[in-house]
Amino acid sequence: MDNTQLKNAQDLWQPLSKAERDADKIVRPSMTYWQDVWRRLKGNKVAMGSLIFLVFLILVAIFVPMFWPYSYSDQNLMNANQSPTAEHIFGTDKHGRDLFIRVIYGARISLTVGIAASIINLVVGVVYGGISGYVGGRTDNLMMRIVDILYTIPLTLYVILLMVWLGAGMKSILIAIGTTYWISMARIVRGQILSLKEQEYVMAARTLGASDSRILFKHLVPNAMGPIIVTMTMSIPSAIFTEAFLSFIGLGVSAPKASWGVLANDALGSFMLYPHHLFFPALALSLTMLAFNFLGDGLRDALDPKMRK
Amino acid sequence: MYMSSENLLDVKNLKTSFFTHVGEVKAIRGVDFHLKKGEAIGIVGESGSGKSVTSLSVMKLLLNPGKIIDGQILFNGEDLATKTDKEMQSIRGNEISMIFQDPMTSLNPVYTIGDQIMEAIIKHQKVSKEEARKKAVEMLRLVGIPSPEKRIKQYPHEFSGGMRQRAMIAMALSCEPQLLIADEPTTALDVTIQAQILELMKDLKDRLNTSIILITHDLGVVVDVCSRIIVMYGGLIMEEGSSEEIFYNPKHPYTLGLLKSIPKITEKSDKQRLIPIDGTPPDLLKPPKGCPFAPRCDFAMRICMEQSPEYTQMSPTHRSMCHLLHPDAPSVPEINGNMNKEGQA
Amino acid sequence: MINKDAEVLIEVKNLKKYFPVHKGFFKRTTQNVQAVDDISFAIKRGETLGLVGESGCGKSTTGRTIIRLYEPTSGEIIYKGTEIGRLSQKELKPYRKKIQMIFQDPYASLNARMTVGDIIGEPLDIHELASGKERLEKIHQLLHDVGLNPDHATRYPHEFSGGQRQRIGIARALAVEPDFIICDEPISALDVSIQAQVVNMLEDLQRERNITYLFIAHDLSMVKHISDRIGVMYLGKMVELGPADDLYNSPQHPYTQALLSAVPVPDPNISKNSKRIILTGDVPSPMNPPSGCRFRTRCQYAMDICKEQEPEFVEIAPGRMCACHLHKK
Amino acid sequence: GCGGNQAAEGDEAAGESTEPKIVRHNLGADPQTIDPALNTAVDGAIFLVNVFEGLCKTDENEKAIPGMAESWEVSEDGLTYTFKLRDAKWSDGEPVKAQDFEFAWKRALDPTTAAEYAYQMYYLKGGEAFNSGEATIDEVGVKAIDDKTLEVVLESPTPYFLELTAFPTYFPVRKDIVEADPEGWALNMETYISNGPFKAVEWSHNDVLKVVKNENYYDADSIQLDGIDFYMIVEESTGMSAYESGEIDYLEHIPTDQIPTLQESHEDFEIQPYLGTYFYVFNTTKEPVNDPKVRKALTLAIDRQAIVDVVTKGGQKPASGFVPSGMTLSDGSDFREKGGDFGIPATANVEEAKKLLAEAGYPDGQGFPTIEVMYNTLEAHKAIAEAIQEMWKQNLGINVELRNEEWKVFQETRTQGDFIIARHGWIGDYVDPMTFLDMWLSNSGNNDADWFNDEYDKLIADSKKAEGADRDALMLQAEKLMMDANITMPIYYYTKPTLLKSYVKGVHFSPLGFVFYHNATIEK
Amino acid sequence: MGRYVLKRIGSMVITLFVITTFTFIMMHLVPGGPFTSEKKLPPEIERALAEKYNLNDPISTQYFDYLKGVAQGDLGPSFKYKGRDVSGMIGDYFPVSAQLGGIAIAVILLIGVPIGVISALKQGTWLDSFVMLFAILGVTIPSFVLAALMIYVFGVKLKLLPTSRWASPKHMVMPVFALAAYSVAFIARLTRSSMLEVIQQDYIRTARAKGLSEGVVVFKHALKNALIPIVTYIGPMAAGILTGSFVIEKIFAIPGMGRMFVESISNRDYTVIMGVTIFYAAILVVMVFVVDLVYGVIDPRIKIDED
Ligand SMILES: Nc1ncnc2c1ncn2[C@@H]1O[C@H](COP(=O)(O)OP(=O)(O)OP(=O)(O)O)[C@@H](O)[C@H]1O
Ligand SMILES: Nc1ncnc2c1ncn2[C@@H]1O[C@H](COP(=O)(O)OP(=O)(O)OP(=O)(O)O)[C@@H](O)[C@H]1O
Ligand SMILES: [Mg+2]
Ligand SMILES: [Mg+2]
Repeated sequence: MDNTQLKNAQDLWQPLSKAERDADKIVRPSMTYWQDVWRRLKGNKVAMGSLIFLVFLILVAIFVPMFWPYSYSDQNLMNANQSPTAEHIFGTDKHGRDLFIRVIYGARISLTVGIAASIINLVVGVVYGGISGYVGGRTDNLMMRIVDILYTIPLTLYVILLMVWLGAGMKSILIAIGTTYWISMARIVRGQILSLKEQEYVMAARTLGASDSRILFKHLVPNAMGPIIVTMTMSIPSAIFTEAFLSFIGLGVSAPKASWGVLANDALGSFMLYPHHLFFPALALSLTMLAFNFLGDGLRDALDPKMRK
Repeated sequence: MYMSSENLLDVKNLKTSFFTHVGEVKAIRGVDFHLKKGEAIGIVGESGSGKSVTSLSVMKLLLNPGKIIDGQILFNGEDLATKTDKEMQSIRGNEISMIFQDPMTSLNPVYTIGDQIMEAIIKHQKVSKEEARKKAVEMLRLVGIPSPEKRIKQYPHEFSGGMRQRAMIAMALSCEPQLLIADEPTTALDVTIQAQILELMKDLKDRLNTSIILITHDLGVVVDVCSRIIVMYGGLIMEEGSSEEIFYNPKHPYTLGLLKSIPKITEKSDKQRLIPIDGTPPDLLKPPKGCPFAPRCDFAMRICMEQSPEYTQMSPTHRSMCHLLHPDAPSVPEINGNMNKEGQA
Repeated sequence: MINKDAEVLIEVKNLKKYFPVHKGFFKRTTQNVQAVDDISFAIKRGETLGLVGESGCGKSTTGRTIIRLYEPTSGEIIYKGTEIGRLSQKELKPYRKKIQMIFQDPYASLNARMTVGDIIGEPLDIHELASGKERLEKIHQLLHDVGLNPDHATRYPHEFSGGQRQRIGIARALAVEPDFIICDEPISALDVSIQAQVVNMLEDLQRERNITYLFIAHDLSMVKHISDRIGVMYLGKMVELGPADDLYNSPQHPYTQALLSAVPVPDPNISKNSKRIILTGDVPSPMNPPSGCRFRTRCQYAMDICKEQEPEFVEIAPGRMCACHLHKK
Repeated sequence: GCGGNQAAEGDEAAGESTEPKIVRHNLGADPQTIDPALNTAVDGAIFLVNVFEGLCKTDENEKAIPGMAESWEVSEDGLTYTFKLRDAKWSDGEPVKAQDFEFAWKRALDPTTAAEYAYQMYYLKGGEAFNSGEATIDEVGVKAIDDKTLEVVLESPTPYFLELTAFPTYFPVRKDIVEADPEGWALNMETYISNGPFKAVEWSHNDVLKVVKNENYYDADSIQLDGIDFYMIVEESTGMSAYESGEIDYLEHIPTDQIPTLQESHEDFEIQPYLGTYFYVFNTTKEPVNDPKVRKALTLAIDRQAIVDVVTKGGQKPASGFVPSGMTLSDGSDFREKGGDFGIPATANVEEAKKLLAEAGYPDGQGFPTIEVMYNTLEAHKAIAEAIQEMWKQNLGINVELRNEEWKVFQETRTQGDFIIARHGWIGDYVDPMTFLDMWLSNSGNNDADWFNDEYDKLIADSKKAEGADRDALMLQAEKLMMDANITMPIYYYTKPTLLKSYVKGVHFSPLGFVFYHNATIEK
Repeated sequence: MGRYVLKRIGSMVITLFVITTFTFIMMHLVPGGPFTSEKKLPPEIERALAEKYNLNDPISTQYFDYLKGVAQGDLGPSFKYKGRDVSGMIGDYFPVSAQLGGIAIAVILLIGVPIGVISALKQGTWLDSFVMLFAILGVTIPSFVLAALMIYVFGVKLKLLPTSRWASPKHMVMPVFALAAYSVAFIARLTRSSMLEVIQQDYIRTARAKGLSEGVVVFKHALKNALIPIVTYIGPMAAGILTGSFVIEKIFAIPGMGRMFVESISNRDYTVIMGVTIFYAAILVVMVFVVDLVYGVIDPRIKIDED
């Protein structure tokens, strides 16, 4: 014990009132759920880095084409297949188009496809899987057999049909991906809901008179968010490559517009000669995917209030 | 203070922390206690007071962010704290066994009960599979499981809660350990099954001279089995003493609070309100610099918030960590007087 | 304390709840778990009925069937003279306001991803009892009523101790201003000091609002402390029912006797002198309960008749019921 | 870090003279059939011409020379051919008889055989009628007079008939073998009896088809190879890698982008002629290309030279007429040279194009609707379409959109006329301009331009009756008519870039795409 | 158990029937037929072909005839590959795909699972981050790019491995790896997350408390419990991999069934499309069933014959 304490020793032995005892309790600022999620996310450096990268990429995809000296379609056949130079920082493609702006433009398509597909996937997959798992029994069995069937029917046939009926374009791509991409999500959500629905908080909600849809979407789905987010982030790259496949069948955006998947596909035949044709789209894609995965991991943690402190 | 040579276990100034991503959780902040051969002690305290972490530290079974940061754990005179994982493997299950808090989840669901008991026997006693099986059957019979030859082939989910708990005990005892740590072995059980298990533990202690650490927050259970009791709070030992000393002559407001909050089944129906301890346990991320119990203590003084109290030894077995026991402190009848009349009766 | 002439609030008549076990090609029901098998009792307004028994004997099932989380197999559930055992979920909605439940596990029964405010606000939303500012005020009032701070509304369940969580569960149940609350082991998961907090609060609420409780627990001292009457269940059957003190002082059924003797007494002197009746044998399966008296396989007084005939649940003294052949005169 | 080239040498294809001389040829896709009557594809035909032999063979100038037939006589009216067969043997040692030809040809025409290429035999009298069930088998104009004499009667005089007999559909098959197992004989290499320089010994589907020298071939002594392995590597880049790593000796589907470098630096690289035209077809019934001026403007506005140099890169020639070069007239001159270029330059004639477009009512492209150009999904077609799109945009100020469709869907769309401008390509079946010209007949199923012109029909009909210079003139006139109508926009004439290991010598390529190993050898 | 199997087989047959029907309908809705070609066939030839392959019958008749054939084990003749029948083609190509797929599955399990286990045990270390970075890349880089890169490096530049065909063990290295890469990455991630969960379970602590060595704890006690999600993923994946990957088979010129299937769609080879779809669907439903059975073996709590 040091002197200062000894001086007012008498004081030290004074009983404390209740208010005094409570005085040093830590009071946490009050915030809404989303403020809280955001705050937790901000604390995660990798996730924030990824988010910044993605936002930056989206801004670049929106704004750079506005002032870039070349457009995605400007050809200069005499200038074809150049390696990266100061003028064309990613080099040029076989039509002498600026590869940089094509990759940037590709981001518009691929990101739209990736994000939109994962949103459709999220909505359809979660609702379908959620209902299947929640209702259970025969409905579940039937719904899961339908999923098996959808999983088995040849995708190519289906996509050709779509192409014939709907024609090419973004809308068709989204419909094609939207109608087939939610299957694994549905399976996973169903599995989660099956195990979650026996939880006591569900019973509690039921005793309060909560409707089934309220229980499903307010209680169960938020608690299955972890696997949902992982599935979502993992599905983005395959959606982007499926878009390339769809473009191949004729469903995709029409040339000379090109997504990353299409750029990578087209570059494959000549990557030994012009590796940059493959490298830049593949790099853009990989970086984006890493960012989505890290952001997804961060978001999963942030959405879980237990990680708060 | 103690003759450490007699002691089977001697824990000195144990400090254990969890290094989580939000900071260091100081779960155990300097715990000393000892245990003689054939002795049973109880550790009581609120949820989160560090009971399980203490026992896991002794076993050196802390999960990843957890680390023993200071102190000695002398077992038969050897310091477990400095032992490697490999060295611990021959001690665990062999010389020290543990029954875990939750019997429902502590058995591996994908192996049969027999497999799981035999595993330890084969590992430590170097016997054949057949002998191990016999031993396992015998152990199950010993803990009172009917037709153990059949039961040994069943999976944990085919056992009732009480049976699982007993299987855990059989497993823990199969290598005749010198020390048994039972972490809340009966919380999940109803009273009749609880009674069976307590009976069994007492029996083993008497027959095999096993030392037992019994961790619980149910004071009735402790009294039943143990001769000495340690009361923990906020990662520290608040009070330690024989069961009589703790029950009839508690010297810490926390112990007092615990005792007051239990209803007596013997009481008559002129219902009295129960007397709970208000408030919540301290946040071990930022442990209070004073007495951890001070914010909830009815007798708290300014010093309690400032400074951690020292132990005061009341008898060779009884010590308590409270500023009220300091000569300068104002006298509080509940603590300073012998308030419990029954104790003298 | 209880008005002897108070109206009967809820009455259960011959309640049965069997859980089917499906097997086979056409999903035929081959076996039943007789979780609750023909039990009857009534609870008066403002009364607390304790329900005790071994793990798995059907206590929770009884509670959950009364609140219609499970469909009763047969029997009646009469709330204020209305049979609610057969109502559809829709017709049941008004009764959801009157009958509430507090769950055993304060960790599992609160949705970890909702703020406390939303948890307590949910019944208000469902029954459209309040919205906007009024809703917020109501939530704050409820938090205050259960001894929590209105600030806590924006926090999450995991930030609270077990006792505080149980209070949140209670506040949620109180939000709809129920007459009747089923407490399914509300304190088993809590440690002693916190148990006391919760029990005190339940008692206070009962006093203030004249709430009726069905209190399920296996901690007999606590049940005895809170209950006016206690029912003892064994393997889906009610074996004894009577006023708390009487039942404790002179248990009539052999199972009740065993149960009481097993209660550990937190007092070294008493503990050392007490004698226990240790039950031998395992709990029989509710899928094929023993013939006759279900307790006979573990009963030290078992007689031949116990095997052949099921004892009736009869009044053996004023206000005391028991199902045992030993009391047949 | 490894021994580079040396390693490969030592590996499998060590150049010892004792090694069997086997050429490893990449065929691409697995042949859908190797039954001569049923085959329709070039890959199958490449195989067939090496294992079978028809009445005639073709020389380097694609003119008929004796094959199974030692000699022949043609009647005055040019309708009856009498072939005298030489003493040749099947690979199992049986003699080749005139009956085998009669059987094979009638079989190809038999509707129950359902041969897709039966129409290649419609030149025979009664052939089409028999094939459509309107005549009996006996009415077909082919007959074995005796074992060594075959008499053939044609529907009308056909100057290129002798060359046709070298075409796989006309190859003989063994009656006894085929009748024993009409479906399966060509799948089992035991029963696959042939009469050419090589015989098949092993067919592992989608992997390899192996042939070895046929010792029973009448000219076996001049065959120097021990065999050919036909591999089936579909993916172009894999084929390229396999070639570079020395796993195959011959490759013909070469990734476009590699061609310029190969052309510069690779001694194995060679561009072979290939009888075909790559063009866009206009739907002459649809706005705005129903206006011939618009079609002409579009035709003139593209820089064909740039397309072949930068985009296709395979040494293709810019196309200025529909019929490709490589087909001679009766006087020995080239049809294409005689036919002229119809004012279509190799590079764009922007001025003329603009003028025409203005005349059509779209000065500087103003008011020109956005139209769709269709192509079937393939990287190469896309690249050309993109280049043309940009040329039209820059030169004419018009915007077109590109649309691709899956191959079969695309064909349906094009047949049904559901397009404005569509990509097209035509490969000759035989070396005569007629194989290109008759597709624009009013009754032709291939007239996707929906262009019906009586005068054209008459010119073609007349030319079929005519001979020599008359015939030449009629055909030239017909092409001019069709080109002046601008129903197509020719882009380039096909070529076949190939890679052949320099140690393989004496391989012959035909402009129909066939590869002959009759005189080939390996010199290491 | 026997009854359960019967019941499952019943539901498999129904599922197969529905798949067959849908595929049949879609196949006929898609434009273009087996004999559509650049050079249009004269009408009489088309008629003869239609006659030969019964394409003149009403669709419903074709459908029921087909079903009849299938019921008798006859998948019909290929329309494009003259003289070959679908069963024979499957017999030719499936063994190759199955061999490639089988090896790939072995590789996936032998690499993916241990990687996942190790990174779970070393959670938070550089090893963990490194492995998981590769796992994400493995999912990001499509197999065709990987295959092309490998062919270039190991086939063309280093000349270590043959670039194409399916002949010797050497030929198998690259295709197997290209085929396995994605699933190795996926399985590694799956195993890791599942192991992380299991490793925290109380019974793992119990196993350690028994004094068992770390190897026994991890591979005997933890892994078996972590297998359920892995098995769930492997079932459908195995069906897909065993029946052949179009991309891999095409790039490496391997005579497998995946290539045959995609080609049959471009060819509109109706019977082949149907035959392979049925074959694939049958393998899939069997796999899903096997997964359910394996559940029961791995985890005795899962009772498959009570659903
Ligand atoms: N893995 C962990 N990470 C962080 N903190 C932990 C971890 N495990 C335990 N703790 C902290 O250590 C403290 C002591 O926990 P311990 O489990 O010993 O409590 P206990 O006394 O056994 O409680 P109970 O009665 O609930 O079992 C608690 O505050 C707890 O939050
Ligand atoms: N949903 C269900 N399906 C099938 N059986 C059930 C179900 N719920 C409960 N049971 C069975 O019914 C019997 C009674 O269960 P219940 O949960 O009511 O017991 P309890 O008295 O509350 O026990 P505890 O004290 O352990 O909570 C048990 O045998 C249980 O296995
Ligand atoms: Mg604990
Ligand atoms: Mg219960």
